[in-house]
Amino acid sequence: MNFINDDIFMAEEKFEPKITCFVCNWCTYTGADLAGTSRLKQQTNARLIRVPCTGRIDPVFIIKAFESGADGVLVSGCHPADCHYNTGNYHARRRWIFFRELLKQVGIPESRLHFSWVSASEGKKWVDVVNGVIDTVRKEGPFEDYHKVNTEFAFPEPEEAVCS
Amino acid sequence: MQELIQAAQAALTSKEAAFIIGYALTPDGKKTRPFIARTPDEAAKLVFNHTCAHNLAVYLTRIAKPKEGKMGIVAKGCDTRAIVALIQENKITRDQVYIIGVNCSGVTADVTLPFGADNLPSKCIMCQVQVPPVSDVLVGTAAPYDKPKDAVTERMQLLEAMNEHERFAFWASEFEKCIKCYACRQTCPMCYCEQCIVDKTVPRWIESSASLRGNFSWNMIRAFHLAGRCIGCGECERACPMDIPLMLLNRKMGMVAMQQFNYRHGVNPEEPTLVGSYNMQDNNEFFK
Amino acid sequence: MENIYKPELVEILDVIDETPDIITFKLKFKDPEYHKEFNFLAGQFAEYSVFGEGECTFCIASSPTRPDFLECSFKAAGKVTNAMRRLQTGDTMGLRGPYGNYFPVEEMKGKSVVFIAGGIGLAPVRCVIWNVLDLRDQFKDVTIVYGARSVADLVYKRELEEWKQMPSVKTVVTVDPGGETPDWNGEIGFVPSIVEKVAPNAENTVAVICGPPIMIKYTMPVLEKLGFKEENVITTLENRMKCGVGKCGRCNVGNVYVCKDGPVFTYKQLKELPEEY
Amino acid sequence: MQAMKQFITTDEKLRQLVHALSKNAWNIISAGKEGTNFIYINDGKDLVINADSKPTKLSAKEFFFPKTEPLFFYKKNHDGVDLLDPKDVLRKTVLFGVKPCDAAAVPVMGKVFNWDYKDEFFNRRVEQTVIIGMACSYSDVYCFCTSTGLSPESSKGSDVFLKPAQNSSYIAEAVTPKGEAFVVEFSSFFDAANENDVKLLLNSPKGPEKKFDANQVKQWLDGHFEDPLWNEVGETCLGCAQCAFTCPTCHCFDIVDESCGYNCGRRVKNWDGCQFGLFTKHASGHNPRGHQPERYRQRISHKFKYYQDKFGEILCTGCGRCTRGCPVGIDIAEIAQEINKRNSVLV
Amino acid sequence: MKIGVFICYCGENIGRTVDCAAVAKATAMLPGVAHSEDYKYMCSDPGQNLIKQAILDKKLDAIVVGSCSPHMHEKTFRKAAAAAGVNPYMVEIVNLREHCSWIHDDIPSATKKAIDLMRIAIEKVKRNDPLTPIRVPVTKRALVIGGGISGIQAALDVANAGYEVVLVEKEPSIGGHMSQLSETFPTLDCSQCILTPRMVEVYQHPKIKLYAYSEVSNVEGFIGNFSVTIRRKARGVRDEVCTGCGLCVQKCPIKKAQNSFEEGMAIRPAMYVPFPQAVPNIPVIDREVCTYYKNGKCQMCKKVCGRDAIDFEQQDTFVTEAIGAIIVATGYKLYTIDKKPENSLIKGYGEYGYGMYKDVVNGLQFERIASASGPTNGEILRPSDKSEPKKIVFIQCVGSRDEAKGFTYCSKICCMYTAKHAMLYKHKVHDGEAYVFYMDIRSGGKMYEEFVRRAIEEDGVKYIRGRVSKIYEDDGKLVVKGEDTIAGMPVTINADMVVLATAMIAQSEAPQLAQMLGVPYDTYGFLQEVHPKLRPVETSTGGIFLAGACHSPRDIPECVAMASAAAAKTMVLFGSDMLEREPVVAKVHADTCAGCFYCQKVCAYSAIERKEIRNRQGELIKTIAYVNEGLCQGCGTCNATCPSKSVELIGFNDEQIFNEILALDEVF
Ligand SMILES: Cc1cc2nc3c(=O)[nH]c(=O)nc-3n(C[C@H](O)[C@H](O)[C@H](O)COP(=O)(O)OP(=O)(O)OC[C@H]3O[C@@H](n4cnc5c(N)ncnc54)[C@H](O)[C@@H]3O)c2cc1C
Ligand SMILES: Cc1cc2nc3c(=O)[nH]c(=O)nc-3n(C[C@H](O)[C@H](O)[C@H](O)COP(=O)(O)OP(=O)(O)OC[C@H]3O[C@@H](n4cnc5c(N)ncnc54)[C@H](O)[C@@H]3O)c2cc1C
Ligand code: SF4
Ligand code: SF4
Ligand code: SF4
Ligand code: SF4
Ligand code: SF4
Ligand code: SF4
Repeated sequence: MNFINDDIFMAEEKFEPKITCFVCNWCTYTGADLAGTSRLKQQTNARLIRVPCTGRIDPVFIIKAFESGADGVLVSGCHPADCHYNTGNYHARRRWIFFRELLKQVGIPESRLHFSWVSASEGKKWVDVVNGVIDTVRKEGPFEDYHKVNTEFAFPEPEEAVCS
Repeated sequence: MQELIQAAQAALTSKEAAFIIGYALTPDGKKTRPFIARTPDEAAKLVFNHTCAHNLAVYLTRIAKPKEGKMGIVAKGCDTRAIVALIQENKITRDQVYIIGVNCSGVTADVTLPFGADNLPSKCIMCQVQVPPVSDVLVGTAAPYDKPKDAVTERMQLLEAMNEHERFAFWASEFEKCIKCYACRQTCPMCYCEQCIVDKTVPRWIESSASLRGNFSWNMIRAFHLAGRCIGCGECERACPMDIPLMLLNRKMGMVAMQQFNYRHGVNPEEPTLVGSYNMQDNNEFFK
Repeated sequence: MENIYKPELVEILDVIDETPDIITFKLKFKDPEYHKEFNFLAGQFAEYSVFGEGECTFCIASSPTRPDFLECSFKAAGKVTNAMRRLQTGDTMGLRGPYGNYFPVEEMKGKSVVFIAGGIGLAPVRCVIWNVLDLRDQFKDVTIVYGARSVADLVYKRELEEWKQMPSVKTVVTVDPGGETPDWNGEIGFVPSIVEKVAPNAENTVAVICGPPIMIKYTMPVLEKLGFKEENVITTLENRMKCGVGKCGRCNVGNVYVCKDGPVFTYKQLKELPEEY
Repeated sequence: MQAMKQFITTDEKLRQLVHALSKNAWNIISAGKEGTNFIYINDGKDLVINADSKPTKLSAKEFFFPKTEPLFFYKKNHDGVDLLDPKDVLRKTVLFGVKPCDAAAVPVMGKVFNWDYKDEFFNRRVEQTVIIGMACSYSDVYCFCTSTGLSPESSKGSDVFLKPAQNSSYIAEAVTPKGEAFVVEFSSFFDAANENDVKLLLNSPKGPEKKFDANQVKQWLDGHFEDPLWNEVGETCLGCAQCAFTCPTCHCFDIVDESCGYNCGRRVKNWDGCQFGLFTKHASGHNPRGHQPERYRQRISHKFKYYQDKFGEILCTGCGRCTRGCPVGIDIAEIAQEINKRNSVLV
Repeated sequence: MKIGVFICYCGENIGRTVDCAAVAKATAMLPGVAHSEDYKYMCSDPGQNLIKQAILDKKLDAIVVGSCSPHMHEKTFRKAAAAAGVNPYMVEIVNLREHCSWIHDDIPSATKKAIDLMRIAIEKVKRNDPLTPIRVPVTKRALVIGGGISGIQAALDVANAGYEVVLVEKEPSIGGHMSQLSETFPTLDCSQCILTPRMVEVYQHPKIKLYAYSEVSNVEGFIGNFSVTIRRKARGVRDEVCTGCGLCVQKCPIKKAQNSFEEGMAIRPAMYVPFPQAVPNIPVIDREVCTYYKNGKCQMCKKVCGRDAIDFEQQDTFVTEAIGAIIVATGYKLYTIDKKPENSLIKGYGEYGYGMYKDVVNGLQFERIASASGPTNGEILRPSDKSEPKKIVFIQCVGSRDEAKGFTYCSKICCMYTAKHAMLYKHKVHDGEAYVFYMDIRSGGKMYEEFVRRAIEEDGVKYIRGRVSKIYEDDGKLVVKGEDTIAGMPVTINADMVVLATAMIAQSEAPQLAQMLGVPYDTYGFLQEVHPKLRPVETSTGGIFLAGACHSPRDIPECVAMASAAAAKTMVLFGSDMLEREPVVAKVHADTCAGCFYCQKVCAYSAIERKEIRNRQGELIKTIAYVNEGLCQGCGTCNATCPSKSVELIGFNDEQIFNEILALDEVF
């Protein structure tokens, strides 16, 4: 992809964390919209995937995000009792209580997976959360442990393979 | 033994049960294995001894439910937890099973070695249900036995003492071995889905290849799907040909259920399951 | 190293919607040399790839007598077939083959042929039909009986019309009772009974039959009654297969590998096999 | 007197051989210290040569037919797809101390991978590998190599075959030309054996008792596709397929595509097993082997009948792994025995 | 699949920080993208035309627009796509403005992020299904539950708009609490006088079907299509023949039953009409006290009834009504404070002696005492000895705003009705002294503050800021011990009577009703609206609306306003014949569902039902989950919970999200 300025890729030398965010449509996504409308500046490392409700977020999403090279994952939705779908976030929360402990048990540190409740009015909070997560993960460095798990899947460099 | 056979024969004769899932000796007479008796004659082959480690409840969802009569099953105290759990999860109803409860004096971890304190599976060391809490008929005697320290508990502590990278490396070396045979799943009484998430192809969330990545996701998700549901029978670990210490994950999930929700699955058929219910007061601390 | 699992790339030349869930692809190898050298016989199948989704098996539905392109018709049934449904003209697929045995077209020469097909079962039969029609003078009577659940489920509608117009072929198309539309001018009724009505004399005749198991089950006795010998009734099997070349171990019926020893079997052969298809 | 060339070597020399091999960039594989699995080693002191050891949990087949093997890589781009062959990383490999039941499986499996179409993935690995087999003096209730036409001293499948002799020495036979070339290449570790050396050989291990007659099993299978036996033996099978996965001869596989990143990925060949319900399930939902007993019949029939019909070999070497690991104690030898019994009643 | 990509500059808004041309160029290279372009204002008419033209020219199947938040223009672009023949659900919007250009400064990294976001959406749109909105017919009949002023108002509004209404009231008569009030603040008009005509209007309205003495026993279905079963409790009197002459009531020999309408301060016969203006005016037999039901004797009523309307054997009957919308107006009840409520953390106010001393009454009892039709015919007499109280103490906030002993919320109306009570007292007992203990006065509302001031300034009611700690009886007087927090000293008043303004609380059956309706309720049992500001009368279950005090403590004007609002919402729903909904609903794969019903447990909308799968012989093969599209709101919680991934949310299905995640598997 050399059509844009090559500098972007040169700058890559310095570690910049990849953060995948799963956010609910009604609160956090809208909160992030508000942050935008308020022109609150954020670091550029986060990529949002919008789902209707935190209840929709399956732990496999998070595993897949790590498999796809994320250095950190952020899950965010409506505050308890504010869920657009009444109870989706309660069920989600219960899910995470287990899943977090499971990840800890297999050695995936808490610094890689973050949770927040950000309402549609909390544009400022969203910015703080995102920047906080990015900073934390940047400090931790690349998620080498999991990247190693992925290496077997690395697409071979053309020179390594016998091209057909 | 006679007591067990009589109970089974009575149930079959009275058509109370259409068949009895129990244990029979292997031809060498040294071990036992699952056996399904359909006639009183066949029921005469049923036995119960220290080698009856299998949790037969797994068959309750694998064998077609008979039209007449109930499914009879020989169950140790620990096995009845699986039965209750299946009732809690709508897989069976209490009146579809006829439980021949056996008072148990412990089973062996390795069937080729003699029974004794150094050959006990974790479930027997932790056991609190030598007498089955639910049954339709109760047979046998529950003799006390020596309970040594539990190896799983000790390994849990070792794991706890490690830092994250060490722990990750530990699991990487364990999961590396996994061959994706799914013996852990097939032997689990609580793994009854007709299509497991690994078999789902659209999309394939969990890679079916036995590479480290797929193995990580498989083993994590397997444990997660059993979080709050695992009844701790240890069959998965026993079946795993690669000796992956799956109980270290299952036990952890069980501990979360106990510590945060004071909940044990498969104890009370009326109790709502942990997954699928919620409490407004659930731990909220980890949310920013 | 020769890699028997690596497909050749093909380009989709055309996408034809046959029914709401059956689609025909017209394909051509991207490498023109390879295309020129690619030979197959009627009845053989190939493994088709959608990269990132996987592979699946279809018979080659076009006739070897028309080598400009290959065709396959598929029903959206699962992962790969549904992914194929999203593909379009110009997209790239993979193809390896041809595999398996084929219809004994050489042996059928000089005889009469009756083709009996139901639903998407016309796909494997279509290649022989065109094969026979393209060499029309080498065969005696040719009869085609084709049925589907409803008018909407009929595949190759244009070709059915074409065959109907041909004086040298007797073509009977039928739909199950209730599946007809107001302007339907074909037969109404199940395939077995239509076969009983229109089948040619069994003497020196080969029957090629393909379709849903239930149709085959009820047509066989009819053919027997009409005097067809088991070795003159030919059908195909569709066991699940992955490799297509006799390695992956799942398509066997007893000790016969459908991918290597099949997919074309005479009814006589089938009867000798254990019922595992 | 001997058709085969015999050499003598010692424990010490074999360890040095490991050292030499590793310097020459060979892959060296031996059973691990605990003996539960084969591992890669680099150092002579990690070499485990033990005739008494229990068979490893996984058989040696993973080195010829890995549990997961990339077939090729693809990359989708705007105009089409690029295909790339997997990186050729195969190095010369030596497998140490393989038991006869493992080694014999290699030529047996070779048949299916080479009829008509040749699976070069398998062949290449076999070509690159020198199998140093070793006589086996282990035997437990699960072993039955003697019933499958093998023995604790059978050198089938090995390139070089070791038999223990006194004073930690071994008599090595070069079984195949490849084996011979290997011994020649590393001749400093192998001395030609003279008659006196051969006398040092330890007594031949007895091996397990013969449990059944494989021919009779086949005979019975020829006529009993439908039989109540199948339900009896298959009903309690849980379909976990650990039997197939640990088996040295089971060769079924699945082919799937997996992503390696955005719009690129690989197609891999993964072990599969006939005991899985999904193994034969058609996309339409129809399943020719819809029930566990039918799948169990396939397992037995494939091993003792179909493979023999097709390739003239039994697809079982009697290692006993399937039974050793079966969570519900299903015993293949016992079933063969039972079939034997029924067959003799018939005769 | 042919995808078109359109990148909007949004004037300068996006273009300033995102190199839109570069994004368009980069996305053009992606597999599946057949067209890519950038434009200054995509949402403008020329921008939309550009999209339409590209769809037609390049035969596109799907489009991805990089612009502002989907919450802004998703509809616009869907419409544009539809106009050119592309299914509107084959459109994805990428938020390049709020989520990218506006929050970043650095052009290269913002551009890179924009490309990533585009890639995510392109991968998603490849797996989108062409969907059609779900359309369901609407039954244009409303159900109103509860016949208090709120229910009455709502029923009349809907009926006057020309739609049929079914009104269900659990008591023998409609009217609710308002029928018990004496006069109403702030105008002091007579409650009965303004209520009775409305009750009669309900009774006579041709479009209103009234089921009094009835309860809703089952609700099935979904918005526009409810099926409601109503239990009609047996009165013992056949309403179709009874003329309401009241002879039976007069002749009934059992006279000593507690009169609940009079809040226990009077008695009534076993055969009774709750109050003279009752609608319908048909008596009911109180089976608890009637001697016939107790020992089979008497039958006096039957003997005197000229119409043979008495039917002792009458059973409860059930009717089922087809309903399109439901208005819940079940009102409130008063907090009983004499004892600790069951299953409650609330401690109660034993120290105030309610229930122990006859002359300690609650607000409703005082309403009855002050009412011209009440037990004292409107004279203020204390219950114990029927003497005129010369010193009366009113205590506010009994149970309200009291976390320790009651509820944290403010009951909102007590300040007003206490002022009203004190005023009524002063108007009737001119030489009496009235004291009010209060925490602070909340009198927001038109003419409300003036009303309170009038009580203090014109009628000389003495307001004491502080809490009462204890009340006990001494020598025929009620000794009220409290604290004057302004003066900072304890006060003791020897009163003749005490009136407690106890909290308005939710009906005790409210939670059960809410569960039956699938409507959430708060920790106090008040029913919950969807959005406290923007959708105050709607519930999260489509087609169910709230009116009046069942939602929270309210006074009559608020109740009436809310009832009219709920009626308006109902009428909006009834305005169209078909309902259209986003087709984002869950769907179960029948072949793989294991029937664990975890999905059912997590669905907040009871949208998951059980379906039995039978073979041709009719034998049960398995029971699986099934999604009722009408109820499903599309949250996807079931999807994430299902272990076998057998239930999927259309529009956000696993394959789409899987590929969105995969699209990020490249160096950011
Ligand atoms: C010799 C031969 C010739 C054939 N010729 C033809 C032919 O000409 N035309 C033709 O149409 N077919 C033909 N077939 C059949 C064809 O091979 C199969 O239909 C095809 O392989 C299906 O592949 P798939 O990947 O789409 O299905 P798979 O994905 O492999 O489907 C497998 C299973 O997954 C399930 N499944 C699918 N999607 C989902 C989902 N979203 N969620 C949960 N479960 C799901 C299905 O129910 C099915 O049981 C032939 C087969 C053979 C052996
Ligand atoms: C002491 C006191 C004095 C007050 N004075 C004034 C005043 O002066 N001015 C003023 O504006 N407000 C006053 N109010 C407030 C007023 O009473 C309420 O605002 C009003 O009555 C609420 O009306 P509603 O219809 O919402 O509820 P309610 O009047 O409670 O009516 C609810 C109706 O629903 C019925 N119902 C309940 N559950 C069911 C069920 N499950 N099925 C069927 N029917 C059911 C009940 O029987 C009842 O008829 C006073 C309140 C009190 C306590
Ligand atoms: S996960 Fe393992 S221990 Fe838990 S119930 Fe299943 S088999 Fe038993
Ligand atoms: S049993 Fe062990 S090896 Fe097999 S899939 Fe489970 S964890 Fe992996
Ligand atoms: S290991 Fe045992 S239970 Fe598992 S598939 Fe094999 S025979 Fe069946
Ligand atoms: S079938 Fe069993 S005994 Fe035979 S080779 Fe395989 S694992 Fe060994
Ligand atoms: S959670 Fe999944 S498997 Fe369980 S009942 Fe629901 S759809 Fe079926
Ligand atoms: S998507 Fe939400 S509302 Fe719909 S069925 Fe699933 S859980 Fe219920």
